[in-house]
Amino acid sequence: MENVSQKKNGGEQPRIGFYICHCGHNIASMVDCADVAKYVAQLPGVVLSKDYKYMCSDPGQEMIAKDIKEHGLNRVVVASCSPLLHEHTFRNATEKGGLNPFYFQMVNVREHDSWVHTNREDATHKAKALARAAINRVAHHKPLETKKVPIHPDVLVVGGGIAGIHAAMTLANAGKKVILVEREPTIGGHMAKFDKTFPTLDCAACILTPKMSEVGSHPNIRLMTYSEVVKVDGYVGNYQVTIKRKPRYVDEELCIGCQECIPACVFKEPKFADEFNEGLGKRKPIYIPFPQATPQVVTIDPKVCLNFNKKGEVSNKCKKTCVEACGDKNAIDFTQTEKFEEIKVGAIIVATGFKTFDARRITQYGYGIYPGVYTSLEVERLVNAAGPTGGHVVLRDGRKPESIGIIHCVGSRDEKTNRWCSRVCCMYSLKLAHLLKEHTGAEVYNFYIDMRTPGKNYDEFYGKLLEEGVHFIRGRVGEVTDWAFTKEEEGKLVIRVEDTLAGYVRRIPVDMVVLSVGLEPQPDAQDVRRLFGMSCGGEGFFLERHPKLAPVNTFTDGIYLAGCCQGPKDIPDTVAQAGAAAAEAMQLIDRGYIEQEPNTAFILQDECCGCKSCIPLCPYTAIVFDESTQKAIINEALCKGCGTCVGSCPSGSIVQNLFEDDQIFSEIEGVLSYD
Amino acid sequence: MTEKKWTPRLVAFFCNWCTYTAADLAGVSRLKYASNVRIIRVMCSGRIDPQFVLEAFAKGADGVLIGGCHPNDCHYVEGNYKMLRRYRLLKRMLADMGIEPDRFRLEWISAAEGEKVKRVVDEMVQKLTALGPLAWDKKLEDWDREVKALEEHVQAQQTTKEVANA
Amino acid sequence: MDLQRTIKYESDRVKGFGREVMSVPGCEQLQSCIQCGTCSGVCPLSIYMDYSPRQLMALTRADFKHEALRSVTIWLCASCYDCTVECPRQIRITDIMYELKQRAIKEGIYPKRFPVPVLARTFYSMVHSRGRVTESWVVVKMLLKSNPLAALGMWKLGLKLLTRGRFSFKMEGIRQRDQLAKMMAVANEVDSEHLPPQEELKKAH
Amino acid sequence: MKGTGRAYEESLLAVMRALGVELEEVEDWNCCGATAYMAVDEVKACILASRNLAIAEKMNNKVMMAPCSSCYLILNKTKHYLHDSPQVNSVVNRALKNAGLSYSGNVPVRHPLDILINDVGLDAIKKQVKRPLKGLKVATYYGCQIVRPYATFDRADNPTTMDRLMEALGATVVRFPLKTRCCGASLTGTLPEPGLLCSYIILKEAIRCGAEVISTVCPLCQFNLDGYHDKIAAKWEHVEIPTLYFTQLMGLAFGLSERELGLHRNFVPMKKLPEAQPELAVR
Amino acid sequence: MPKPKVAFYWCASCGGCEETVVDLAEDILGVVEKVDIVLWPVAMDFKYADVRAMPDKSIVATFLNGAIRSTEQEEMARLLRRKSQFLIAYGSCAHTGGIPGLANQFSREEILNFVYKGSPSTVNETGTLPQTEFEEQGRRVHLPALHQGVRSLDQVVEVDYYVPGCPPTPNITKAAVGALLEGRLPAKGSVLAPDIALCDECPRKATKPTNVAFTEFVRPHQRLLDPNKCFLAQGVVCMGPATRSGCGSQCPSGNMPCTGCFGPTSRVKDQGAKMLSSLCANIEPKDEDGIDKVLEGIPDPVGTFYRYGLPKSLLRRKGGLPTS
Repeated sequence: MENVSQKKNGGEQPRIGFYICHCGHNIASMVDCADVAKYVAQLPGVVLSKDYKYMCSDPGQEMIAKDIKEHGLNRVVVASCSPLLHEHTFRNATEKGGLNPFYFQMVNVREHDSWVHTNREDATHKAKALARAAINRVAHHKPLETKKVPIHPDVLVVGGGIAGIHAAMTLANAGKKVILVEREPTIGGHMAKFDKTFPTLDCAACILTPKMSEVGSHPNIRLMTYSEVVKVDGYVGNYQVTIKRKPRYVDEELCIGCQECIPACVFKEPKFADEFNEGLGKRKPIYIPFPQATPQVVTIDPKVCLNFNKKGEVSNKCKKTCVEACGDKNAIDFTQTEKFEEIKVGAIIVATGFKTFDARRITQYGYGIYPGVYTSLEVERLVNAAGPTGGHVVLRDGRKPESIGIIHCVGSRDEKTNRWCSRVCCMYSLKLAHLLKEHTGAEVYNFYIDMRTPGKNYDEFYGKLLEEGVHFIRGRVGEVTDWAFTKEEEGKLVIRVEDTLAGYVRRIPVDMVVLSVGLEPQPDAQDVRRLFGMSCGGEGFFLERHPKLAPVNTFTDGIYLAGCCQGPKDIPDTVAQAGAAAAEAMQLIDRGYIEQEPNTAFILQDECCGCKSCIPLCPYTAIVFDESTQKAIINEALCKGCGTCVGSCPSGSIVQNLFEDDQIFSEIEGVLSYD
Repeated sequence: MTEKKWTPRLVAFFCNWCTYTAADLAGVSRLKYASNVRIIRVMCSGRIDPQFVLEAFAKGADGVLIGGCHPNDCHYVEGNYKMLRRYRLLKRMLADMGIEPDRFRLEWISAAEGEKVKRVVDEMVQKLTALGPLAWDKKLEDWDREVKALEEHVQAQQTTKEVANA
Repeated sequence: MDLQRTIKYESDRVKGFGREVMSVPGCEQLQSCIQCGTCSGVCPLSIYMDYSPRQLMALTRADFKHEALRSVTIWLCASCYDCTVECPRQIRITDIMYELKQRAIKEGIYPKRFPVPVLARTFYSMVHSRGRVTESWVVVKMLLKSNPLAALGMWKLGLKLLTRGRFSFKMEGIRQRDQLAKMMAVANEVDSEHLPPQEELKKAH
Repeated sequence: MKGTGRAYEESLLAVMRALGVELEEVEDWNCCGATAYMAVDEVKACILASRNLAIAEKMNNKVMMAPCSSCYLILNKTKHYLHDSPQVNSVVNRALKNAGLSYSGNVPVRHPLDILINDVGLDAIKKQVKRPLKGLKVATYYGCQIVRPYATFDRADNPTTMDRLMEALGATVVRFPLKTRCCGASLTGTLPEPGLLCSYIILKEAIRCGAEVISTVCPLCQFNLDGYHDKIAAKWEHVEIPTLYFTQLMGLAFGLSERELGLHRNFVPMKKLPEAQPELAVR
Repeated sequence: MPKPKVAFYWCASCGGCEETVVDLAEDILGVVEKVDIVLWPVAMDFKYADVRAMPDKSIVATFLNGAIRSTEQEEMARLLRRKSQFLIAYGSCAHTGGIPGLANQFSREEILNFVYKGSPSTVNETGTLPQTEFEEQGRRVHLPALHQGVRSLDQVVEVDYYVPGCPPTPNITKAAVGALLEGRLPAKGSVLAPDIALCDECPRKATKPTNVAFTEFVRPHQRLLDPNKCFLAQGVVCMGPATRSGCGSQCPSGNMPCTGCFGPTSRVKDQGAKMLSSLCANIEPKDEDGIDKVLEGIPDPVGTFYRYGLPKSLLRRKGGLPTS
């Protein structure tokens, strides 16, 4: 029957210290910090109120600690940047001063005020209102303990491209156990398809394949190819991940990669489109994507293998010559089925890569209509010695091109397709221009909007190409057609473009058109995003926690990003980022534990009436009904602190630490009381 | 306070993971929007108790904005649906209590949509300016005056009586 | 050969012209032009233009009003909208062309006896007064105003049309012309609000 | 459409009649202004168009069919402007009000092609075919303004509605890359050189692609491709190929008389006409 | 020593609260012999003058029921406040505004016009409305005026304790009187009923499933109700979870859902908002249309969630109504 509001925080009178940060000019230029401090000084419970240039600096933090001791403060409020940035810093400072760190409240007067408003008076006004709210709120704060949870030492790396490979290697070499999951039959990703790499022109295979085999044989790395992550449970430090192993109908343990089965296949000739060669080559139903594939294990494609029926079930219609060829190794196993495996890890690195733009979407460039039109990735295979043509650049009709047009920005910088610049196209187009000229001696034209070569030795490479006599025409191509207006155009593909530098519209007949397709998010990026509880930017790439200060972190602790899944980037940047992600994961794991924000909810046992309204609302089934007491209780270990149950308890008998009703009510009153 | 012309007061409850972060992003990208908005952070839109909304209005807010993660994107799986359901009925109830629908709005704003924070806040401030002050706090004061008046009157009577008796 | 200066001084610009054009509904996007030349690349008539569509966009945005309004380009535009559809920045180039044509006509700066604007005006006035057009008359008027000689060149075609009953000299028109007039009245008053100030016009000539 | 486009009107009406589609002429319609008008005053152009829209709405028809590409575009454009631009909207509405008219934007503006393919349907059309255009090689020419800038019922980059229609009539559609390239529009009259070049390119390419006839959807296109052969021959080379309205081709397939379809009005005559199928011939 | 003086008074109320006093049945005798009732208009005749004549604080406790709607009621409330040591808001109307409080959705004029002119059963040709003063045989007669809105007692004068309920049940009334006489009183301002919601003592508690995913809401008259099953489980809005217990769950026992007359717990500022929150959060559909479909079952949210508490809710009164 007692009146609860009186009981709150045991009568002790608040002695609040308030600090507003200038953040150099970031805040001070738009908010009159001194004026705010002056205003706050006269608010009830405020003992001292200061403005200071950089609160997050050591002196700034020292000041807080010192003031707490000298002025006997028992509450601290700092008005500066976003709590997502520095709340931790100032809680520590508060703790240094000998107070419980949760006697602190932060006011966001930068991201939410000085940076987004234009009128100094209004911005100052707003700062005061927000400060007042925090002063009100902090009076209701209570001492809390952060929960320490041990961290599982293993790391999951999703995606076996260069990003995933590098991240995995870095961690493994540091002695961490790594699980590397790749959805294709082999790791290597896009880089394995490239011929040379810009600007150094060293061969992609030569630098990548050693790393691949290292991964394959590394004692600390468990490689799971032809597998996909399907479920992620748990939280930072303790993730339970379910992985789907697709049947490849070959036992990875038993197959030694001798590949005798492949020539033995009943299909004498390869006749199925070969994914690795972008469909320019052919493979058999039983195949290995490319000679250095890792693991060195063949795969059987049930869609085309005679031993399977249309539905993909084993029909045993085939003579199974492959099994004979495999002999007593008995590696081929048609009984394999989809398997699910659950693993436990402490951190996850997402490196799921990108997809190249589908050139068909821009019909006026004629991809898929004119055989002479290729995508850049196809050309990578064409010029590659291990490619479908053994490195001889010949058109689909067998002719050797005498003139080649390379069109930049296909599916980039275009409101109708992808708005962003794909960053790598200019450079790889230059590379292809060089290689094509080298292989064919043809006239090569590059059509570009802007030549973007920022990077070590990139612009020098551009210079080199200019000297090689490659033509550069500044203009976005209007159309590629096969109708001739003049004699020399007959039987050719005609590129119509404005040479914006010469100021003329030109028609340029060529034999081969190369479309430098842009990079875009994987088609299933949205599903992956949900799977790991990440966010995506507007364009669909995964969103980093902070563009400058947390470029490989996501908004979910313990989940990091590497490579093009976060945005287009070239190999050097990808590798650097992969290293960074590995380091982030390591610092999490080596700490050994994580401190959990104590914003969990608890049910007042005397007050709960047991109406059960809250129980179905908890997404983590943290609330259970105790039959003995006939009341609901929250399992703190499972509670993630969303507060949904608190907002819904009809008798107000659930409390969320850090977000108690009184704290929020007083905040509401605060923002509104200043006028 | 100095007599400056009325501008609407907008209280916003933003969820920590999507909308509050989006507001930070708006800041980092230096987007400019109306300064009338006062953002209060909660962990999840599911935490937003209808009492908060009523309290905000009662204490003088001209509008209340709620921001949460897009459907299926809630950091806590489904908190945003809980809020959506409350919102649908609360909006209707507020209308019955004479609070225009444009004064109460729920928006899904993902961490990447700094632009949307700007747009929604500006739109709403514009609408609120058009609607004019709600000033519920003032209304309640005026209403209390009704009884205050009589209190004074009665006291007056009493004193005169006592004077007469004396 | 007679040389003429090609350098441009700030005084050659009509400051605010670009912004003015970009403030017209449909023309706003011009601000975001990246000069990629797609418009010229797809334009079927760019072959004959003095300034390519891209250049025209640049001139307009940079306030080179006289150059823009005097260019043949705007009159060559056949409104096929290819540029508008292809533009990677979704600039409605065709609409900007219209805007420039309108300004050129308003300010009377276009090559003498240049048929396109003449056609436009003839067409315009006929529709304005009668509500419909009679192609025959439009053509005839247009030719007489612009280039009578060409009229002779056209007689053969005209004859063919007549014989096939595709060319009648019977004046077309709508019944409720007053209704149309009423509507135009409104437009006119609005128009006068929008008209550029006098000194602007003078400068143009 | 009493003028150069007359044959279009005649054939369209004939075909629609055959398919039992009711058409009603917009009472006292006025010219939509076309491109020329836009060039003089955009707002007025919108006002002109809006009058037609308003009247059409008043006659409470389900859809407004605009057979001429230009009208189709201008009417749609007006609808967009009214929707997108408050400025334009207010002026236009004031204008309408002043003339005792109003337009709420309910009547969709659609092209006959759209209606034929999506409402009438190819099957219904196939049923009407009495003389399939067997072996007739057609180049389908859409021109600009029915697919640009508002690709409402077909793709802007590669429209296919007319192709499907022609195939339904039994004709063979040749691959024709210039489907949507501009015909030169009114320039043919004003600035012959560039105007005619556009037409020439289209005719030349159509022939190269092996077409025997070009089918078109727009009076102006038809006129340009049909009317200037000798001029083109004089300038470049002799490229003669008949250009028919798609409705005329339909009419032929439906077995309607050449006169009903105004075939006699075309300059370049159709040499190869579809043979009557013996079993269908008797009607 | 003299018996402690006790007063009962009624303001804007139905008289039901007076009934409960009588409902104390034989116990009333017990009360009567312990106390000296100095004011009880419903039972005995008193003049205001008599009350005015009493010395201040001479009444130990006044049990005042009914909301404050008129100047007279307000005046009496103030008067009794002065004369009493303890002022007890007795019953929902005094506690939270009660049923009369629903009038806060309308202006005084709307109400007078409806009651004296509009309502179908009224005959009033002259269209006369209540006057605050008029001439009668040369004498000026003054009458109390109706306030613009309805108030709970504590919105007019300071209140020491609250006895909730519409009406308060005999047992809590007894408990209150007992506590008072024996001087075992909780903190000032407390509600003299358990600070836990009704489900706690509801006989149907066990039948409440852990997952009520509402697919529809029905009102009691629309359905034959299972006499043993939790109302919420039957899709009937029951205010129990948001309402103080102490009534002995009489309504549920009578196969009627709780309508919330005991008001919210001490931890809740706004009973209606809380009930709305918990009901809505538990709706099954996730899409707006689906949600709205379910919510059609609650046609009058204000009347449903604030049946006894509108004046004490956070908003208190409909916006845009005249204030004075």
